[in-house]
Amino acid sequence: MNMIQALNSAMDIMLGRDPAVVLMGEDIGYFGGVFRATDGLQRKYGEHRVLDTPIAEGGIVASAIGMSVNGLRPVAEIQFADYIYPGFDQICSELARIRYRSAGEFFAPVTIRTPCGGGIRGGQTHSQSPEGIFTHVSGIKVVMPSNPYDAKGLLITAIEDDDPVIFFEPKRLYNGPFDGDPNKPAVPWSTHPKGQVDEGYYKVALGKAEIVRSGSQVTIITYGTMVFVAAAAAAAMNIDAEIIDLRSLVPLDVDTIATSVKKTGRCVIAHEATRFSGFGAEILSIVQEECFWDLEAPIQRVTGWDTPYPHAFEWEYFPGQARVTRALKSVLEPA
Amino acid sequence: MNMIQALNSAMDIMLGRDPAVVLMGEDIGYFGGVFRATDGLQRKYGEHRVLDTPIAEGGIVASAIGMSVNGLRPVAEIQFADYIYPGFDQICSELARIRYRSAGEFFAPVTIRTPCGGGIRGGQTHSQSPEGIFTHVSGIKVVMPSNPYDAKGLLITAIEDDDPVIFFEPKRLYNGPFDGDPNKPAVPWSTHPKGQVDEGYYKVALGKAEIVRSGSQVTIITYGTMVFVAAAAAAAMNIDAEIIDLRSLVPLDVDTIATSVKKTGRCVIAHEATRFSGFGAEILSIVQEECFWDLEAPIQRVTGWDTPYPHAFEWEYFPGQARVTRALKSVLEPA
Amino acid sequence: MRMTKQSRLHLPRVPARPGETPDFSYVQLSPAGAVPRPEINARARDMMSLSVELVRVLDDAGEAVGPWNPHLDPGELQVGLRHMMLTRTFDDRMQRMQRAGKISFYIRSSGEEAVSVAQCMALRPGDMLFPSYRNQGLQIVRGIALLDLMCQLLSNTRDMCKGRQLPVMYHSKPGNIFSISGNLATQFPQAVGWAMAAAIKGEDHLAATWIGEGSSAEADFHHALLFASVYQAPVILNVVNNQWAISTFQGYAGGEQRSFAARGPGYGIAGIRVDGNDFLAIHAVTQWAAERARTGAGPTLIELVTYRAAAHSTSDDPARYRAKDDAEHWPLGDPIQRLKQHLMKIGEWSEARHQALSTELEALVASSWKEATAFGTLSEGPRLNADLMFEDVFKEMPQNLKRQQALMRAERG
Amino acid sequence: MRMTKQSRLHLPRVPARPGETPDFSYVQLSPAGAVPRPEINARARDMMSLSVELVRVLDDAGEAVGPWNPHLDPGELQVGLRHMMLTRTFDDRMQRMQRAGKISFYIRSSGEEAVSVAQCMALRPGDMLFPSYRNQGLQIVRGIALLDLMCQLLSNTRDMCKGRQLPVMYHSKPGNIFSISGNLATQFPQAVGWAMAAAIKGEDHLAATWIGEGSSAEADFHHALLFASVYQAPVILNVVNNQWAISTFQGYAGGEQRSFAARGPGYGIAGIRVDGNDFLAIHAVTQWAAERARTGAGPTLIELVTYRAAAHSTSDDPARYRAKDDAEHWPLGDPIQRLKQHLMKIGEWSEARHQALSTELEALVASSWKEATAFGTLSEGPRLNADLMFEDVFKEMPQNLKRQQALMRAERG
Ligand SMILES: Cc1ncc(C[n+]2csc(CCOP(=O)(O)OP(=O)(O)O)c2C)c(N)n1
Ligand SMILES: Cc1ncc(C[n+]2csc(CCOP(=O)(O)OP(=O)(O)O)c2C)c(N)n1
Ligand SMILES: [Mg+2]
Ligand SMILES: [Mg+2]
Repeated sequence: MNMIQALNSAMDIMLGRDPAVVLMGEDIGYFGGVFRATDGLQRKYGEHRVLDTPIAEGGIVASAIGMSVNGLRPVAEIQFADYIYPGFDQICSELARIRYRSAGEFFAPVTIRTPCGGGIRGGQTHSQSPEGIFTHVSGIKVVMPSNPYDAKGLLITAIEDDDPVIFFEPKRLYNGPFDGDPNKPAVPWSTHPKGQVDEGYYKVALGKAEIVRSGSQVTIITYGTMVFVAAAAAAAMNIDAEIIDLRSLVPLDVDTIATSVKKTGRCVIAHEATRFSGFGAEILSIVQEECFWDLEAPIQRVTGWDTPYPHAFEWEYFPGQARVTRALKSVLEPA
Repeated sequence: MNMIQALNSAMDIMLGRDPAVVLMGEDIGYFGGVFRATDGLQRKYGEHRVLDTPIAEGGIVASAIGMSVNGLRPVAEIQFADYIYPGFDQICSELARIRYRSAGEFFAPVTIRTPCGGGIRGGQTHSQSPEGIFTHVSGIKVVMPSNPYDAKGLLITAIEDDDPVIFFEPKRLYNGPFDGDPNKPAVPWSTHPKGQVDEGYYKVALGKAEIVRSGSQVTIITYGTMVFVAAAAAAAMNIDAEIIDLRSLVPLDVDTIATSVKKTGRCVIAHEATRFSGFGAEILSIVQEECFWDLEAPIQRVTGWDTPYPHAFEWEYFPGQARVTRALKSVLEPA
Repeated sequence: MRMTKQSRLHLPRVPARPGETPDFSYVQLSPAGAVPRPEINARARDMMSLSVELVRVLDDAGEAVGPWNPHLDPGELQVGLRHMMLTRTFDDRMQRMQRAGKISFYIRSSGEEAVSVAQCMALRPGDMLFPSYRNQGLQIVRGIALLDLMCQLLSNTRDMCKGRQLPVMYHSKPGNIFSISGNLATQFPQAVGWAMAAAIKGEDHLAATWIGEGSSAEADFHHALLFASVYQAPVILNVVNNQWAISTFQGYAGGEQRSFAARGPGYGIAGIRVDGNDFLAIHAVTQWAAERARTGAGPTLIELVTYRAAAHSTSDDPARYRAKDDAEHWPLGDPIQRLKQHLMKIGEWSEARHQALSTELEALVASSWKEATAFGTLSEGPRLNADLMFEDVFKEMPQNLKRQQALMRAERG
Repeated sequence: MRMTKQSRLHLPRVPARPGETPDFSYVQLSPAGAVPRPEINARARDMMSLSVELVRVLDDAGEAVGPWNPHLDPGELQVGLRHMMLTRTFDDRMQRMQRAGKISFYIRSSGEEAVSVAQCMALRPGDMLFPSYRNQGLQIVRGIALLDLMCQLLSNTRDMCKGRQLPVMYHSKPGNIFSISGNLATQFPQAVGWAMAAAIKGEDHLAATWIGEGSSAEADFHHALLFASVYQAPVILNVVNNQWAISTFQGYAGGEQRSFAARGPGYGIAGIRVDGNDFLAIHAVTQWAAERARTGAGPTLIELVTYRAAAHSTSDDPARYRAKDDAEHWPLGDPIQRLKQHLMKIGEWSEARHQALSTELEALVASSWKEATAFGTLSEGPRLNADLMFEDVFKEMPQNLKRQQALMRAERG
């Protein structure tokens, strides 16, 4: 399966298992979503389980909250992560707070799915990676898979989770892994082990990072699109890097991170989002706090620049292999 | 002057100097604002310069953008920083982007003032410090003064600045400096040198941190409410701490920070906001990147906890002197 | 930039500021009994006039007149009077306790008691309520113990919110009352979502929600009307127009150009404007709207025209922005007085019984307060365990919070 | 949870999906010339019917009839026809160029050309425009050079946006056209703010803004109407109801229960519904609204009833969600054909002139394209300097961006 099929399969399975699960969003019903993630599900489960909504992200989140308080498990799609901001108040003032302020009497098991990241010539309003912002809001879980297998297992877990989850989907990875070079021919998921996805029900736990490659020289902490870019850069340099795919940012698997950096003594953090106050800053801070005495070189961050994501300069903005390589070099042979 | 009077004076002066300046917000006109920051200004400059608005933060920001594009310089008040989120989309998708996407043909010189921080028994919806979130959005400047003198000079600079500025006001400091102990009798600004504020026009530059105390043993990087708490804690321990009040978070004065930490070799970062992905993480990351080889101990963050700001546990949440002291001890005698 | 020309911007007129004489000529009134009562299943577009006229049942003499008379039996009216009086007694006592430093903050509903009490009595226990912070009458009608409300106000060891919320931000799962938010208007579209879920589940419960006229300016108001219209959700959307939003007059929320109820028909939703101090009219209108919702005839937007007789909250001083004796001149009077007058008119009430009842309620509130304070107050007595701060952020406490909890304990020695 | 009962949720009806026969019976029409034309200063509440009826001037025979006939002279009509034809020629060519891989993305306005062209012609050059992404006619009427538009589409070395924006997100300071946003609806309340500033400055310019019916669901729509109503801002708020929002039918934006124009009167704003394919009706209605705004009579909400004849964008395939030949059955026809028919009817146009004009426009577009591509295309030729990515984030480039700019250069070797 590619990532879209894996996400579709997760929702299909959950719609089938639990009558409380409903899908909602812009163009997700009859049409099946602009990225086809819900393709065929309205036909299969009916218009009352897979709802087309008005174009109002704030209204979508708010009504999903109300539905969830009334016993449903809404899975809301925000068409692009760039368009989640109209729902920001309902997410951080309400969704994240309902369990806390009602001392657990009410809770809102809402899952918000949204495609993020660049690489599809979407320009500044179809390429953003705002995950860092949500990790600062206490009370919501934040997930970003990097492959079909994890995407399906994590989405099933998110839907069953009694806490709200924001589920970011790196859209550049929908159809295949991507090493950062747009000029290479596209590789389909069918050729990748993580594209071998069980048809049935299975879960991938939130809060567990995956060591996608174990190594001794340096730890690369990353997630989403950058997992494959980082791996390709390390391979090209043929260094023995340990590569960690965080998968969930909140809760964060600090143990896996700390254990690895204590072992390698060197650390590079990579994400596509803007650098300043991006999630990389929190990861770096935790590594510094947990592993200071083991560090043999300054931790490096590989990120997008502190600008919007420009249409014409997509690949100059994107943190490709060159940027990763530079960071790896500098941690391996610090000046 | 106290901080409210200083802010009022800044707006008074700018209304007088520049007919393009208009104030707008909820309850700011006839009433003069719930914290009285605009007291008397509508009477003095008229209802068409100091506008009461509907209760719609999104509408306030959006209309301020439109006004600014038409040659005005709106200064919008958001009654509490906790209520800025309904305006979030207009701030980060629009206000921050207009100059960029129009290649400089259009720009939006809007200043958004908003009281932040706890310590007034406001509970989770009148105590938040969301500044970190805005520092991740390219295209807006973020300011937070810690005293009346800076507040006035920075606000005048912000209003004259051709870029959008979000101006956070630590409400606990409106009436006097605060060392973190709510049981001590309140100290008025009149007794503090920073309460001696010129009546006239003057500016404090954005992007320049202030070294409020120079010292040799440790650098404390902080801003807003925590400036005085940190100073008091250091004094009580009587250590020779260098204390930096950032004043503006974007742009950030990296030189002052790096120079200081290179000198002291030790660093504590303090803010009131929630820890996880708070602005402290970016500061820590920059210090680590700039000063790694000079660090003699892990950088410590002193922050609010990763929970909402609870009404009954305000002082258990607030990062008071005990939390600062613990951090200072650990950087001075690392385990 | 030089400003040579005069501003042409329109600013809503505010009838009376401090020192000026109260002026309520702007309030559109209809005579009691004058407004027709449409069929339950009438289409919004065929009853637009309901959204600008004013449904009233009680006339100046205290008689119940016209097609909207709900013909409630005297017993029910007496219960309603009791609930309203208890609400006011409770409010006044809590106001004094805030002044005495026992609680940090309070918000009264003075003059608006009929809104929450009459509406709640017209609904069923299974109907879900999404209140604002000025609907304490809902808690009273649904039988939430004064003790529970007071302990929340005190953030004490028995606080239903475990110390996390400001006073008055109650909730009750068994009472079907949703958690009140400090962020204005957010509950409005949430109620619509709840109602959509009820419809999806094929249940005939409805949701009712309340918002201030000032808060109707927020985006959530629009989202609520839009989603309610698109999905014809079984919901009652109530705008409590008490003329003021802290210092901001209702004209600044759009009330100068058109009624708030009139927004309904614009979205294809029934809109109805009712005398918010007339217990019978409110009850009748709410029952009508509830029947519409339950029978699938769609949502209703109700504007309750009333007056905020007291300060916005204990942090507010209205003398700074409105005429001092405004409330006494409010043309629709006081809801308690008007129901009392009606009950006496029909021979079902007397000054003596009224006296006795208020004495009883005073005593009830006093004894509950005594009981509540035994669990601690802001300033004295037992305190909640601060460990609670870290619970319920998530269902299970994550590592970082466990760690922070331990650090917090260490700090406190 | 077990679901035993049937869902009772209402879902808007979608008239025709793929395979079904087009059905436009849901569209409320009024005969040409039938709708009265109120005084410029009439109050919103006194002309509510305007918001549900349909202002039409051109009848089926191509005659201009009724009180809304703007009596434009033939020369002006011919200019309008030319602008509409140029818009369509431009659109069709750019669509092909996208298919040819020369540009990354494109959005046509096919079938809606009269909206932008007639409205812009009814406004003054000093009036500020806040468009959506489907208003290219505004750029054409305001005389923005095709070359400039094309270079933006190509993100080439002459791109007005310096490569930062998606194709079609134009702007023009000299043309008084605001920068188009990829975020739906945000321009709507910004236009109101611009108009408020014009009023504060005592100027008589007005602001006009456009939004799709689907986007009217966003909060910004409500904020725009509310602020326009409260401050009676000199603004024209246009909802282009082309029946579809990508795959979402207008019923899901609230159009099933009530017209979009009807939202206006709910906020105390004049609301008027007009045939969006009738050049004369649009021009007349816009001129009327502009005069209202300029004379201080307040804002107007105009719903332009039209049809999105083409795909949403080059990324879309409508065959997946609507009846294939829908557009041919649209009851209000094609705006270009209808104006052409009228001009011929009054003897001011001929097939020959029409042919000649379209040939001329084809040539104009072709030569502009040739000129534009010389400055580079997506795939070939000169490219913008990537350094530009770091400019205009702020007025002056801060340290961190200078540093990142240097790193980016180093990366590129
Ligand atoms: C989003 C948001 N903005 C602003 C506030 C501050 N605030 C609290 S109450 C209030 C006035 C509300 O007035 P109204 O809606 O008329 O309700 P009323 O107090 O009259 O019952 C304001 C502005 C808030 N709590 N939330
Ligand atoms: C805030 C936001 N949400 C969603 C989108 C994705 N999107 C782009 S166009 C569109 C449909 C808009 O339809 P409508 O408003 O009717 O305009 P039309 O395309 O018909 O002209 C959607 C959902 C967006 N660009 N911005
Ligand atoms: Mg009010
Ligand atoms: Mg449309």
